[in-house]
Amino acid sequence: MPIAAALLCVLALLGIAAAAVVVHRLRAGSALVYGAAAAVNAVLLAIGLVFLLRGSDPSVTKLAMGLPWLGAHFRLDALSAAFLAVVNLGSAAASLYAIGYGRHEPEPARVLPFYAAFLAGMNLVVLAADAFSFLLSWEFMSLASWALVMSHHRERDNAHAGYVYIVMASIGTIALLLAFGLLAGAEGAYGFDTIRAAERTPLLKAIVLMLVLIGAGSKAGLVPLHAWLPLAHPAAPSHVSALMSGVMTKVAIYGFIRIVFDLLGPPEWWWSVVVLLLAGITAVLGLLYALMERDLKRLLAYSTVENVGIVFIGLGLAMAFRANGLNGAAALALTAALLHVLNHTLFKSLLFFGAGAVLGATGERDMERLGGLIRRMPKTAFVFLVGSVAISALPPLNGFVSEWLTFQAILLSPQLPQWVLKFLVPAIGAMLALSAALAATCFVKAFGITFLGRARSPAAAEAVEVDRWSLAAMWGFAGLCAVVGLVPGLVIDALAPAVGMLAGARMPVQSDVAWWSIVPVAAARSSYNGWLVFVFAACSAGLAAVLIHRFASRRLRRAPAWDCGFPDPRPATQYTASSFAQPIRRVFGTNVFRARERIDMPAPGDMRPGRFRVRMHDQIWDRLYAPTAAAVDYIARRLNPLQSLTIRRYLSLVFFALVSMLVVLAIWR
Amino acid sequence: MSWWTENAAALVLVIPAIGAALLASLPNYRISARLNVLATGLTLASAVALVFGRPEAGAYLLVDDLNVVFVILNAFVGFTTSIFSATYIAHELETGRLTPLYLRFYHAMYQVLMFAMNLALLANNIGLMWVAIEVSTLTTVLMVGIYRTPAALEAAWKYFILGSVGIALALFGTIIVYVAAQPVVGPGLDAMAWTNLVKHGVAFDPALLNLAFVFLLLGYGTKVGLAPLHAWLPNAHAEGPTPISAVLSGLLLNVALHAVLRFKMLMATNAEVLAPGPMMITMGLVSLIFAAFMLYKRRDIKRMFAYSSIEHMGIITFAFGMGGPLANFAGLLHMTMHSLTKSAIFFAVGHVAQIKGTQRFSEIRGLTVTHPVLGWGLVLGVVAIAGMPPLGIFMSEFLVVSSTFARDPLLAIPLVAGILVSFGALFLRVNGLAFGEPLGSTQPAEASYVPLFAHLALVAVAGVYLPAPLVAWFQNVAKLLG
Amino acid sequence: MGKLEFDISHLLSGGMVLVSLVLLYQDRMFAVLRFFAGHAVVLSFAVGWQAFVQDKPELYITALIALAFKGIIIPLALYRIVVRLGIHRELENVVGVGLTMLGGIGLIALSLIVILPLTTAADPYAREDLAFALSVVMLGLLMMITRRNAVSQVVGFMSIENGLILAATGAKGMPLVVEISVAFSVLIAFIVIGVFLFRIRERFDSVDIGALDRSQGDQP
Amino acid sequence: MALIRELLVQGLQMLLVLALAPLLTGFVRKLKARAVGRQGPPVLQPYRELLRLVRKEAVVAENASWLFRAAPYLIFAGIWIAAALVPTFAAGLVFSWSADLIAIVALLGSARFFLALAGLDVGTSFGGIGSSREMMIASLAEPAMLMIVFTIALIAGSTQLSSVATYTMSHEVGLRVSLALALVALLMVAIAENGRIPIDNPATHLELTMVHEAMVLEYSGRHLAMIELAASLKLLLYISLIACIFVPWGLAPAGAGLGAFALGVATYVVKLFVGGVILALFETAIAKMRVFRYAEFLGAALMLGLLATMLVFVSKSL
Repeated sequence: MPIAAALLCVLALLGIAAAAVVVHRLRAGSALVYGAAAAVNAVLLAIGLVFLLRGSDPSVTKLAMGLPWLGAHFRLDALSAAFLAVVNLGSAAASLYAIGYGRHEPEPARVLPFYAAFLAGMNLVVLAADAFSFLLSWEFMSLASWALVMSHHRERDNAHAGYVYIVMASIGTIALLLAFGLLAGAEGAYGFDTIRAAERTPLLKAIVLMLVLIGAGSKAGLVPLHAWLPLAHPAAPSHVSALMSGVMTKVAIYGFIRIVFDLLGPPEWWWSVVVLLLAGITAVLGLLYALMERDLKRLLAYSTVENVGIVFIGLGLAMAFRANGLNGAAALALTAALLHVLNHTLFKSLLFFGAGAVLGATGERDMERLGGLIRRMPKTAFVFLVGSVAISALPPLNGFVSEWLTFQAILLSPQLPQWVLKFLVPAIGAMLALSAALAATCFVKAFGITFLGRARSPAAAEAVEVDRWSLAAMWGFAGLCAVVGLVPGLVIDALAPAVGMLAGARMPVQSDVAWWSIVPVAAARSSYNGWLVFVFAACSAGLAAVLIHRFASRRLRRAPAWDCGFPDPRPATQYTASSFAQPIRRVFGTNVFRARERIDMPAPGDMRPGRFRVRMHDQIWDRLYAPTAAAVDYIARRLNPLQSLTIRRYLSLVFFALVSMLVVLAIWR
Repeated sequence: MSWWTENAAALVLVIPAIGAALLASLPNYRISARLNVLATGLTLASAVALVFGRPEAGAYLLVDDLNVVFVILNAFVGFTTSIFSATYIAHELETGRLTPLYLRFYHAMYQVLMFAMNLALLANNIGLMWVAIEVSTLTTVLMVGIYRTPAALEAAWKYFILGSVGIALALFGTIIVYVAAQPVVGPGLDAMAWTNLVKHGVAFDPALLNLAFVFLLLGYGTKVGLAPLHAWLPNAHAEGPTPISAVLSGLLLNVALHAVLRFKMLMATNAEVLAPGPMMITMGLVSLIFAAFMLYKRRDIKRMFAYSSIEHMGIITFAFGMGGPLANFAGLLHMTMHSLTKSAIFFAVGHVAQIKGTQRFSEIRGLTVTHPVLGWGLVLGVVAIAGMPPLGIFMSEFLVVSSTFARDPLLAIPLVAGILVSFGALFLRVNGLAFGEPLGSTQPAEASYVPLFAHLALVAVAGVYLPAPLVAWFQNVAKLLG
Repeated sequence: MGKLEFDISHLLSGGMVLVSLVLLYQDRMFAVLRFFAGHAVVLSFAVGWQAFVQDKPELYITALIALAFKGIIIPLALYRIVVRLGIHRELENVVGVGLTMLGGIGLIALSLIVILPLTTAADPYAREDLAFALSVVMLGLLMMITRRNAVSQVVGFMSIENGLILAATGAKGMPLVVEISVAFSVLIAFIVIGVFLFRIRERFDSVDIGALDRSQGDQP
Repeated sequence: MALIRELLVQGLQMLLVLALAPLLTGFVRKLKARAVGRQGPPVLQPYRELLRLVRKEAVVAENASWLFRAAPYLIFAGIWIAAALVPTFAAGLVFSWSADLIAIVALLGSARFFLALAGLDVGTSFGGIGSSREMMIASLAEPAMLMIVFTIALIAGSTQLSSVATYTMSHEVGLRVSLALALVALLMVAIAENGRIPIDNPATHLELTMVHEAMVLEYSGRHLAMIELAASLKLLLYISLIACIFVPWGLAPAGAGLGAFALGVATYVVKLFVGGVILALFETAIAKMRVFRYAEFLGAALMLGLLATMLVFVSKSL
């Protein structure tokens, strides 16, 4: 009974959390906790994988908990299994990484218990099968992660981050709560199976969709609800950042898929318009934000926003196709989305691990004070490079495969009857392409400024390579990025049951295609073979190198940099993160960020240094969040005098309440 | 045992009465603190006994599903609070804010309050109930004023004036109910007994019932702390001794609410009367939203949590106003959870205020660093009161919001807005209190953690698991409330 | 009950409403006290008459209490307080007397309207009595919120009680009236207010609630 | 047997592009020189330069990392593979299905990724300028390119170049507005991607507007040779891409006889010749732009591509 096993594992995680409250005092305490967590995650991962590969039937259970008359329902079906696998893959790596990284933690007591609780919460969300347990786990997850964000609470920004996060999280939860309220109806039929069975009016379904977009979207980081994400994810310890960015957003996506594709019933075609637009904007904006960042972890957080956008593009396409009964195409789009979910978990966790390693080694998150680390910490640099290539959607790594599949799905859009979609989808494709290209730029910047060039600060100059555990986790994920990129067919087939259950169809079986290439629709139409491309490239590169070294010169002389004859030893003369982003800022920033550059160039003969300053505004924050906060504050201020009136005035309040009620009574009939 | 159960109802009243008498005559405050705990403990025991066997309704006393919930809750919180108050009061004596003489008075009054509240809950007679609530008001007035600082006196005075006006309105309502009942039931005590009222409610004059309900809602609503009748509540909570704040928030509000519910039940029996629902919903929403915004500008911890009590009373009233099995169940659950959580919070806050020597937010920071247990206890309490899982209030808010939105979306919107706004305020404050660079005294706390964590544990368990009998019982009451 | 009895009780309770109005009209402290005493006396007559009509002897006690306490003792006590605090001159109303009177009339009208829909099946006296009692209560409340001075607010409050007791006695065969009246008048009017005035006096030499409101616990 | 033959053809193609690339470059240079009335270097000059470079010792900055030395080979490999996957003289090559047009574009992207990193590696100001501008251009050019891919894929119903070519040949596609737009856009992208005038000037040094040259400033010897070779391969790739999509006639169909292949090669060389001439004339005709006008140039390409995609539906629906 897999579900029982899974629940036992979750129980174990909760046990670990409880134990951590005392264990953290031991010297090996954190290693112990993380080790145990990693083990449990591995078991859960195995459960999920076995379930998927065996393609077993849903396994259900009901505990005498939660809503008394309903009980807590848990269900492991293909979708949950897929996400169970993803979640625990990420968690296992994070725990492994943390065995080493956790040593840097100044106050383990503030991390360990919540870490395990957080893991438990995420797993429960994926397993829950009634509205109450789902929301309970969902909010529990938010709460635990909030505590983790607050774990370094002495930095002022973190307090702010934690506050914004928890408020946004509760807004999201409330939205989901309302959605479930509609789904369950006035009698409160909260079980997923009953919800699934019920019939609904289009209007009601539309409202639910919007609420879910707010609820799940805010957690996943859809623009404009993403504001908390770049604040909160970096604030946590790096392995937690990896979890939040790489895994928790996936749980949010799971919530969206579960409700919209599974519970809500067949979609309307126009839903996909909303989702696609949001997704496209998210993908592009997320990356533009990332490009403007100079804080490595915030850059990664923003790029999470972008990748969520890509996943939602896939989901939107799936909706569009599903609504028009094009199940095959829907299956393709959904597979692309799910595959990208996995991929993003892999490379985003990997990158956050890398950023954590850098942070641990130099104490710096600001790229302007890093540089040249490829020489100080080569292994980290290499895995970070792998992650960067992968996330930039470049062959032959995994990021490319999922985006390629998404493009293939977009290319099926002519089959859609609705004109709006016919025209919208290619535009979305353009946005996707733009975001992919910008991603490459962004990660050239991230890797180039952080690891290449010359050290911009003493801390960066004295950095040392990280410990074995962290490296093990990073190597593992780098390897997986390669594997998924080279033989994606296996993963696609593994995801097939989940896709089949939602899209009503599945992609053609990939594992028996010749040479293990992937053929989404038909061989004549399009195909891609990762490992072949890789082998070709490797061979030709190797061949070229060998030939040249063998038959031509192999001599190498080290000399000072040439730099067109004007070499300058000062690291300050290098390109910085912000100067690297300057062309893009010129192109997009002026409108998107109202970026204004102020140059103060001293007159000739004047000895003071020239100054160059750029001011940028996060317009979404300025126009959406700040006014809301201001409004609440305003009302609060206007109401405040009400608590220092004289007794007589209070009595008058009572009096008027009484009189008005009597008047109501009088005019009632 | 059987004897115990038979006379449980009487014991719940007699024990506090005797306790009061003893404590009034005992000079030694240490013994009296212990005696206080003992008395409340015995009360709790006999209250629990009510579960196993309950006497049939007499002319004056009535034990039914509805009030058993309240009585037990009352006895339990009273008991834990007395434990807390033992340590708290000792500290107050050291700092010289209270003299032994006042302590004697305090303990006696504590028992009187217990007695009055239990009587108000158990009374089978609307007149008797009114008298009991009146007495509870007076005792709390005296306890709020016990520090005799200008602020305390002002608070007590405010509380006293507004409370007695409310009480007067309630009495007028009671009289009208009698006038309505008397032609049907016949003159005399019978016309004031619940059992008869509910039985013959059908035949009563609807116009009279309507009028009565207006007065009763406003009268007892003042004690419940519904806006705009709430004015006394924040000051009374902020200026009185913390155990009293805990009892006020945790119990007295419930007692008043219980009265309102009783009359709602009466209204429910009669078809022609205009539904009490809309009135309660309106007042509930007003209180919720008003309190939610008032939470922001608070500078005083206890005052802020007082406003949060107003907010939650608003939610509860709203839930009962919505009616229906789900909402009523949620209302009862929310009430129980709120009593436990809020009193727990006040326990924590009390100790914090004693350690730091101030109640101002601006002078307290980083509690989780300086006093981890207390700090995390407070955080947990706030998390619970904010309606976060896996704690009890989440379940009730889940039920209220979802069912309301399904039934009447437009009502759910202000409800949700209020909840969110208050949520924001609570976390804004707890961020400041519990985290950041520590500020203020770091002397170790000699606190009694048992009551605090006992409450929180109960709330946490209730969040994920409610025992079947309790559920059956709540559902039964929910049915009664219609 | 017969015509005459009805008319007399009607007259008496109506008289209370009248006195409340007059009370509302006063702008001199001593006058307020005097008329309050009158209020209580009328009440005691009304109650006594009810005791006679419904022949419930215990109501005589209520009447007696009303007469003794509210008619004599409390006015005297308040009188002494006023003298001691030297506040007999100023008695500032919040709104003009004229407006207050208008409000009072409006309230009476409202209470009549509210009582009107009562089914005539209900005992006619109960209707009248309730209407008048309600008016008295409302007027008392109005007095409380239109006076800035604590003593006159206390007076207003006690006139509310008078209204209540009028209603209670009007309700045929209502038990506990005596207890309630005792509880009320003795407990509230005397002890607690006494205690408070005492403390208040020793803290801020005035009973003006404005002074009380000086220390707003939560203000900066 | 058949497989081996297929493999041979594939290998032939790889060698062919490798062999022709420098020639094309030299040819264009020569032509440009002539167009402005200079003598110009001999057509075979690029081969000589490559030979000279590989023989020289490589001078590498002290703080250059392994990435700096590995990059040239990776770049070369990426572009070579991409070039080898574009049908030049024969359609339906044995490995053509291992990557479709999107993948080819992405492969070029990987090459550029490493080039830009290499530019940053030594930590000089020029390298930085080059990389950041290169990436900016790319991030505008790639979407445009993908729009073109969409247009073609929507018309031909495939992103597989062989299928596209065969489709263009077999069907009577006719003159489609969208195809025309796509062609123009593709030309613009090709110019940008290859760093030709008006975007970049392959013949400059020490000019603050240079992009590609600034990036590779630190390279010398064999590394530089690799990069130069890769650059000319890229130029070849784009011309043969345009040829394969828009004028596929002459391509030998899958599994054709030797004669067909010969014909294919011949036509291919002709196509390259024509492409080179056009490019040379175009370059001499116009002047280079300011850096921040690139955005408009490429934005126009993107818009054209998008317009082309939209028009596909219209013309289809007609």
